[in-house]
Amino acid sequence: MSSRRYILWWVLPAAILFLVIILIPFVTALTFSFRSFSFTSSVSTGQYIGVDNYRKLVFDNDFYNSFRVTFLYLVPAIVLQGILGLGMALLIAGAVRRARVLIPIMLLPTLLTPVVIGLIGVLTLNPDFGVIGQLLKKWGLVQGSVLGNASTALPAIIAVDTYQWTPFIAVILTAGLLALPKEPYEAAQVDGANPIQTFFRVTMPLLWPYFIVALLIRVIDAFRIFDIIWVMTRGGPGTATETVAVYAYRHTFRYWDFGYGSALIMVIFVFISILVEYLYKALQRWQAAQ
Amino acid sequence: MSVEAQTFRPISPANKASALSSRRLLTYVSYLLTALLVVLFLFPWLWVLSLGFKTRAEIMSPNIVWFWTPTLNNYIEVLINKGYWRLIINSLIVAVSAVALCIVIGVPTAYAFSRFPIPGKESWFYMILTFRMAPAVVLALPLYVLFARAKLLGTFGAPILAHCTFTLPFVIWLMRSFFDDIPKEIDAAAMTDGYSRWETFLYAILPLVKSGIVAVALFSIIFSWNEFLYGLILTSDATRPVASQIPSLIRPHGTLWGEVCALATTASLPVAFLIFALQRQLVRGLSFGAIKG
Amino acid sequence: MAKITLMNVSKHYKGGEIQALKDITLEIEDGKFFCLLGPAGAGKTTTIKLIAGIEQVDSGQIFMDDQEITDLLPNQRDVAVAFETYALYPQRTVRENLAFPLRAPIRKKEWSEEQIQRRVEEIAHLLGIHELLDRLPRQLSGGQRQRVALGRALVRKPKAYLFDEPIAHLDAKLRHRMRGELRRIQLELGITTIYTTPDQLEALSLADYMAILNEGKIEQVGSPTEIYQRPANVFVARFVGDPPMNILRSEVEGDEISLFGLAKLSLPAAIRSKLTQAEIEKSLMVGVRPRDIRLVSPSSGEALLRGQVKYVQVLGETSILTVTMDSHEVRVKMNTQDAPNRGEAVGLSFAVQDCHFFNPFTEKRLD
Amino acid sequence: MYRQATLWFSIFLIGSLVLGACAPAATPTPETKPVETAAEQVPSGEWSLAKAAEPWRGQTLRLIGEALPPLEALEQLKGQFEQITGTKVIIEGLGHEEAVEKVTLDFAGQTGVYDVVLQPHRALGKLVNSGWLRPIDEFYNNPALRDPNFSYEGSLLNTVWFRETNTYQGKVYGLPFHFISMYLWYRYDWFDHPDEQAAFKEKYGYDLPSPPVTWEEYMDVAEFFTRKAGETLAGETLTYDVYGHTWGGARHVTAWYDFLNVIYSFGGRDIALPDNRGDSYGPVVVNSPENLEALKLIIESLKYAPPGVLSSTWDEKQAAQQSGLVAMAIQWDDAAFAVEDPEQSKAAGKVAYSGVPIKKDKMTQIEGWDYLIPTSSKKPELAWLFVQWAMGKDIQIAQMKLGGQSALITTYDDAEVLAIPYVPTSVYLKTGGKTVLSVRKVGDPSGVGVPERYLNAVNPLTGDTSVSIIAKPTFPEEERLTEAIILWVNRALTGEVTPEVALQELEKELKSILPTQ
Amino acid sequence: MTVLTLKNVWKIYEGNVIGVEDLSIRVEDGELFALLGPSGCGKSSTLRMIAGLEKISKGELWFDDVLVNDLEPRQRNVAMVFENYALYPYLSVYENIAFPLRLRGMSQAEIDRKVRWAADFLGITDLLPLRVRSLSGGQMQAVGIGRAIVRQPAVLLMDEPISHLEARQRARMREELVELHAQLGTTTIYVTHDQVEAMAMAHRIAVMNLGKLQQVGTPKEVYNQPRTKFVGGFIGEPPMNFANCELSSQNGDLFVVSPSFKIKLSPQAAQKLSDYQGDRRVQLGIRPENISVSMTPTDDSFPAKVYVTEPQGDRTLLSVLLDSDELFLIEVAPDFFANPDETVYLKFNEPIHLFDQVEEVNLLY
Repeated sequence: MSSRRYILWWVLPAAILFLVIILIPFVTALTFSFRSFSFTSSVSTGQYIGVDNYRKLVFDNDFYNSFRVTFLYLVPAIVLQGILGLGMALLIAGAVRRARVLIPIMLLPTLLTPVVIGLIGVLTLNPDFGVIGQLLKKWGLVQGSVLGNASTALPAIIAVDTYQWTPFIAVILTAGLLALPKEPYEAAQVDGANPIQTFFRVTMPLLWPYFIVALLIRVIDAFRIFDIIWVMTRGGPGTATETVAVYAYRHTFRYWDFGYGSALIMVIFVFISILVEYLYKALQRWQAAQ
Repeated sequence: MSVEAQTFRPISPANKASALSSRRLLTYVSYLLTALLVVLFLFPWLWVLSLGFKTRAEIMSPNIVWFWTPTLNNYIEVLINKGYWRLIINSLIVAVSAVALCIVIGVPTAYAFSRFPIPGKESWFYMILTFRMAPAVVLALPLYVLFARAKLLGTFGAPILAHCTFTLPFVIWLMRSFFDDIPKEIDAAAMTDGYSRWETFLYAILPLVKSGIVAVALFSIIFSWNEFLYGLILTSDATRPVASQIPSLIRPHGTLWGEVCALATTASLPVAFLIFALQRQLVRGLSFGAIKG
Repeated sequence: MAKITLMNVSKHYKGGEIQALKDITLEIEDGKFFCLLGPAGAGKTTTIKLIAGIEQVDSGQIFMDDQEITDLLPNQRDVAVAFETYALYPQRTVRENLAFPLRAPIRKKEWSEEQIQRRVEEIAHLLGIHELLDRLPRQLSGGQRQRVALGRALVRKPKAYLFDEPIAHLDAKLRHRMRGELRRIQLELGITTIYTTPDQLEALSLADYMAILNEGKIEQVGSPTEIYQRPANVFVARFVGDPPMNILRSEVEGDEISLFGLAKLSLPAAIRSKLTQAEIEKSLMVGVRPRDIRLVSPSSGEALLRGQVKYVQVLGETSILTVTMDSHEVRVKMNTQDAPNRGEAVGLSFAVQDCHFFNPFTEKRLD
Repeated sequence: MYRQATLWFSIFLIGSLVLGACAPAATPTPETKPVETAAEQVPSGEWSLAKAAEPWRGQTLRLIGEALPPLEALEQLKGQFEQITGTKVIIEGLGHEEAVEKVTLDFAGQTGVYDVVLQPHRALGKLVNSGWLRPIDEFYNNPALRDPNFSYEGSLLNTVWFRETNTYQGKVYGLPFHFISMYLWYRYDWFDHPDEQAAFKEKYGYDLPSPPVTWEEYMDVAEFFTRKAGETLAGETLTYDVYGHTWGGARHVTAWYDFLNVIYSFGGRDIALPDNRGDSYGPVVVNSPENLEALKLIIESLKYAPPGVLSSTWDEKQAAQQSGLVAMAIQWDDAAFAVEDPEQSKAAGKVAYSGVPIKKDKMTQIEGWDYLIPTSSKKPELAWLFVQWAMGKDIQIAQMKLGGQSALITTYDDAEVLAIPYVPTSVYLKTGGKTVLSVRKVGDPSGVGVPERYLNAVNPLTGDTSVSIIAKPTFPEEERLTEAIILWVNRALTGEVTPEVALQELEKELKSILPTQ
Repeated sequence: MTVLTLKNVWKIYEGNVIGVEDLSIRVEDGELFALLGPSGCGKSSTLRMIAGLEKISKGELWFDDVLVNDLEPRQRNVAMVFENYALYPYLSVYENIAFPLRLRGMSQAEIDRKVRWAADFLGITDLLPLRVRSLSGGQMQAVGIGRAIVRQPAVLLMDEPISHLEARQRARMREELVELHAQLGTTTIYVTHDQVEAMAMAHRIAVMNLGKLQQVGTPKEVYNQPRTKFVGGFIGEPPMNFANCELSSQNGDLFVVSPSFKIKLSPQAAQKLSDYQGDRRVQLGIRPENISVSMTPTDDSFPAKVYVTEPQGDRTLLSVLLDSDELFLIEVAPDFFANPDETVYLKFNEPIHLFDQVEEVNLLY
């Protein structure tokens, strides 16, 4: 159609908004990363220092640690949430009538803001005052403080994150399950698949795109969200729970080092965009294959 | 064939009975598991709810208090005395306006992405998706300066626009896939029926993605509702959303747990209500087959 | 009502990889029923879309009467389209679907609500879907949906109707009826109609004249009779007529031709002269319609070819036999009563004047 | 795929060069404009707030601070100011970190939204160095703006404290909102219980120290009061485990304060601040034998702390005190009101207050929150008038009663203030051991007063009973130092590294942060 | 090899909607049996009950001497070809065909051998590595069939397997399916709504309508001797024409009378109707090829008005409107031509069929 010249009008408002609230600030932040720009340094003057911030970053072991921690957090969290979410979705989708009532209930944890979820985590996991912490102590599962122990702090955060986000994944997967085509199931039944085979050979492959969407959203969030961790452990004990988001937050909002903080985030940003692009492409390939 | 012979031997009546009862057993087990999951995910929430009716002494007791006389003090203190009920209204204003703005702006854009031969379309689209993850930490200062210059600080405009940074990409991303799922013939039909492109979009296509829009809006509202950093730094006390105010209840002389819980549970109610009211649309919207990306 | 002209129209898809239409020039006369016949992927739907303005030509021009419409938007062209995929508005009832074109903002003044309702009822009755008016498309069967799609086009009186396989999904009986109805409506209204179908029977039944499209090219344009009786090439010959025309590769031996090396047939003089013109010396393609072949006793002298019945397909009054000889297959259409059984040996006979001769290289008709 | 990511990155790179010019100046350097006072000349007649504020009638003043009870007092009382001046005052209360974040961003953006900001005094270096704070002398010395009845000379509890918390490199930048110190809190009902005294004597061979004034005593007492559920404590059978003390063990600022208490007491320092001034850089001395000994003691003491100690911040510490989980703790005096609040505390009325135990020094650390006036404020004079008003006696007393810690001497004339159990100890510490409002003897059931044992304890450093006042850094790098110390102390406490390694690494890190080393 | 028996099978859906009513059929071993009927007639429900995809509400289903009512589909050893192919979209052609074998944990070598055999048999060896998405309808169908035959099932079920193909392709697939069945010899039940398909392929056809079985018979039987009006109308292309008539006896002869015509029945027909006690109003059915048309009136002919003519190459279809406003389709010679609204004269030739107005059964059967 000769609507080509009208295309601009369709996208213009969004383009302007996008430019103003995302692109310009982002580019501004990028310029920070080439400056020495910190309020907590008596020698920082905001001058252009080229790639010094990036050079510093290359030798920053804590930065590498934060990447390691991010993956230690991300991978089990996503696996756990995927499995639990799937289980939940299977149960919900087992009968649509049940699903209707359950979905708002299931989403309740998602509606508590991350700060609150983190706070509740801190409170309930406390071995002295918290209901879960006391049970863990009583059962002898954890000696001492869950969040004060490097080996249990990250699992605890994963658990809290899982509590908040599993329902979200479950809702996406439920939607996926409800939308799955009937035919391959019938084919599989006739082909002789028992329920377990049906699940692994039919349901799972068909549901994969939904998994990838959930994965995509969660991966992005895992690199963005710092509130839960900040409230629960501030990256501690030691740096056992210091993810890249927490690390970047610390540099930007604790040290007020916008130069280094921005450089950190730019690197993270490039990293995630590659990761997301990979996932997104995988998703598209998958759809193309269907 | 031997393999078939093994697999398909005739089944004796006894086997049949057990097969039937095992199916029934499976149903019961699935009911049980569902109940268990509901409890597992509802319990902490209910626990939080219960803490809102406890005093600090009861909350921070070395022995867990299971039975107590509920107090409304936390609710009265935080909602009325501190006046934080206004913050819930603020949250509603911010979340609903941001989402509404992004829907109004983003949906036509998503449609354009789905239908028009935009040069470099996929790259643009991917870029939008990528910026969904631009961390608030990095955008906060530039946005603060920007909004200060635009005299938006202290108005609802600031948090609303800031929430668009993640809502707009989300809306465009998901809505595009909804549109992609609608056959282009529908557009073609409406246009040959005498409708202009815009009229086609309004009258023929939009009604189709209604529940999709509801689902996207609900999720966006949840994200917006939970957003913390922008809501904190780009607002004044008159415009601050509730999520960003909660840390003010963490005090050096002790976190006001009762008030935190009272506020958090109260604050989640409007959205819970929304979801409850729109659940049918939500499920329909999500199972559009569209959130596949 | 309008004359529609396509001038050197080409269209590519997927960034130029797939050519859907190759330099098509067509003139569809005012008030005629024009059929576009061709297999899937021939470019029929593309042609419809280009005329409707749903897609843009890569090169070439489209005219409606004398006005060029190549760059006009669909809503500026005043054509009504019935889509093969129905393209119904899923959230609207049948009634609303049918009323949708009349409610377009540009027609606000033309149609009052009362007129709209009356027109919708009228069309619904015509198509036999008046009982379905308050249903949603998803509650309808494929055939019912297709009738709604057709109704949505017929509800208006545009300059041209564009029907893209509009009755393909109806059951056989209804298809018969709808075919008749469409022909009648067109005759009464006299609106230029372009109708695509992969079904040669449909095209033959309906068209004032027709074009056969294959891989984006026009193979032949003409009246149904012309096309059936004088197919321009092997493709048309095989495509029009059911079962398809038997094409027999044959050797030229002087004045005669040898079929599979099994039988000899003397060549008509007209063909012979063509042969020399076309510099064909050795081989030739001979086409015989299954209806034109008679079954004779294999031992009789009449039998040109002898073979064995491989399949018998009973189609009611008639049956179709597949007769094999060596590795060749010939189909014969005959009355069921006289049909032999599977496996029987039979002889085949046909008259040389019923044969069609084609150039074996260009596959074009010789006479 | 990688190519596309790098493509985007380079697009930004180019864009950044173009837009770089539009970006805000990295360090805004606004010169401190002379105050254009509407009433420059000395007013005729008596000074009054109403008259001084006349030019700003109808204007709005914005204040931001941490949402603490004293701020709530301000909120309740601001009506008086509004009524007198005809202005409107908006007070924004946020969380501790959020208040800092928001103020810093507001300053960095030079938006001028806030006229008065409340900030921890340790941020002074950052704020002054960035040119964001206006010295208050120009108001203080302007007769048109200065209330003749107000003076920060001679009216405050301690001038050293004032210098530390409100001045930076010789200039006064603010007035104290909060003047706070840490003290040892203990359950005197347990300490003074005859059964416990007898049992202690039997076990340790000396009288139960009530309170402990040395770290050795502290450790003994901590061990002594650590009991299991079912055991008896002060004549009652315990339904839950009780611990000797509690500590801030999480990676949180609490750990830093708690750590400083011990090293200062041991005679150690993190940075050797010249002249005990926070705004002067000194050598890093964190890896000292004293500090190592102190750190080891802390680690040792965790045995007698609740299991949650390694994730505990001031909230858990406070809760441990309020719920009767611990016998003692070292805590801020502005948090004590919550322990004395029977609504939220089972320990209310059962607590007495002493100083941090002594090793080589009898000391207290300095801390405070300030009223500050930003350079970006468009009505600094009004801001000053408000701050000055807030320093008025009535306001200070009202804040004090809600849990604040006033710096003003006159606040402590008030009988009700004097009856607050923690006040005498607070004042004693803040005046360096000079002012004793009341004394508490062992067995005194009121619990009010400076414990006699602590009062009489000799400061090994000075040979008398005075209390040393130890400054902490306030130069811009302060926040980084704090975070580094928190991290390495936390690592040592959790056993991730040995105390020796922790201090070595810490020393290295602190040196890398300070510009002078 | 299996004989399949349905005994008084019912399918009753929620809300008492009857899908299949009291159906009894016996399908012989190795037979190619078609279930024919319009959409919603219960043929697919029947097939799905045989497959085990739907529960049998009442009645018995036997595979040889095993009652399979309560067996899961996987326990029945049936294979099914689905109307919409129902391929596994995420698998390659190879894996789609291998799917049933993998479920049985067969060795890779064995699977490979069988898949290649099936692919070779269907001539789709080239397609094996492809994704099913990239296939054409016909190819997908072939894959669906490959998946069904690869494990040599006891019963092969086909649900409208070629209905989505183009006419030309459909004609070819018909032959190939017959060939396939001839080679496999598996008992096959074939569901279709296309009578041409059923006629062309099946050994026997069960015609169903509205959940009820109308007639079972060979293609010739159902064509020539339709037991009900429905069968008469459903089978045959172009379809049988019907006209409302009355029986009347005059002078011992039996006539069929309508506003448009009056026909004397043959003695044999009259004989069959001799003990008919039902309504005098009947429906006359006559196939298009059994009507002769002339432009001038002749004996026994009656007039009708031309509605449209449809030349179809080797024949022309003529629609005429009778005086009774009934539309008749007639097959005439290809060179026949008449203008719309022109009057022509019709004559009915034997055989004609008469159907009861109410029961709609063939009175001459």
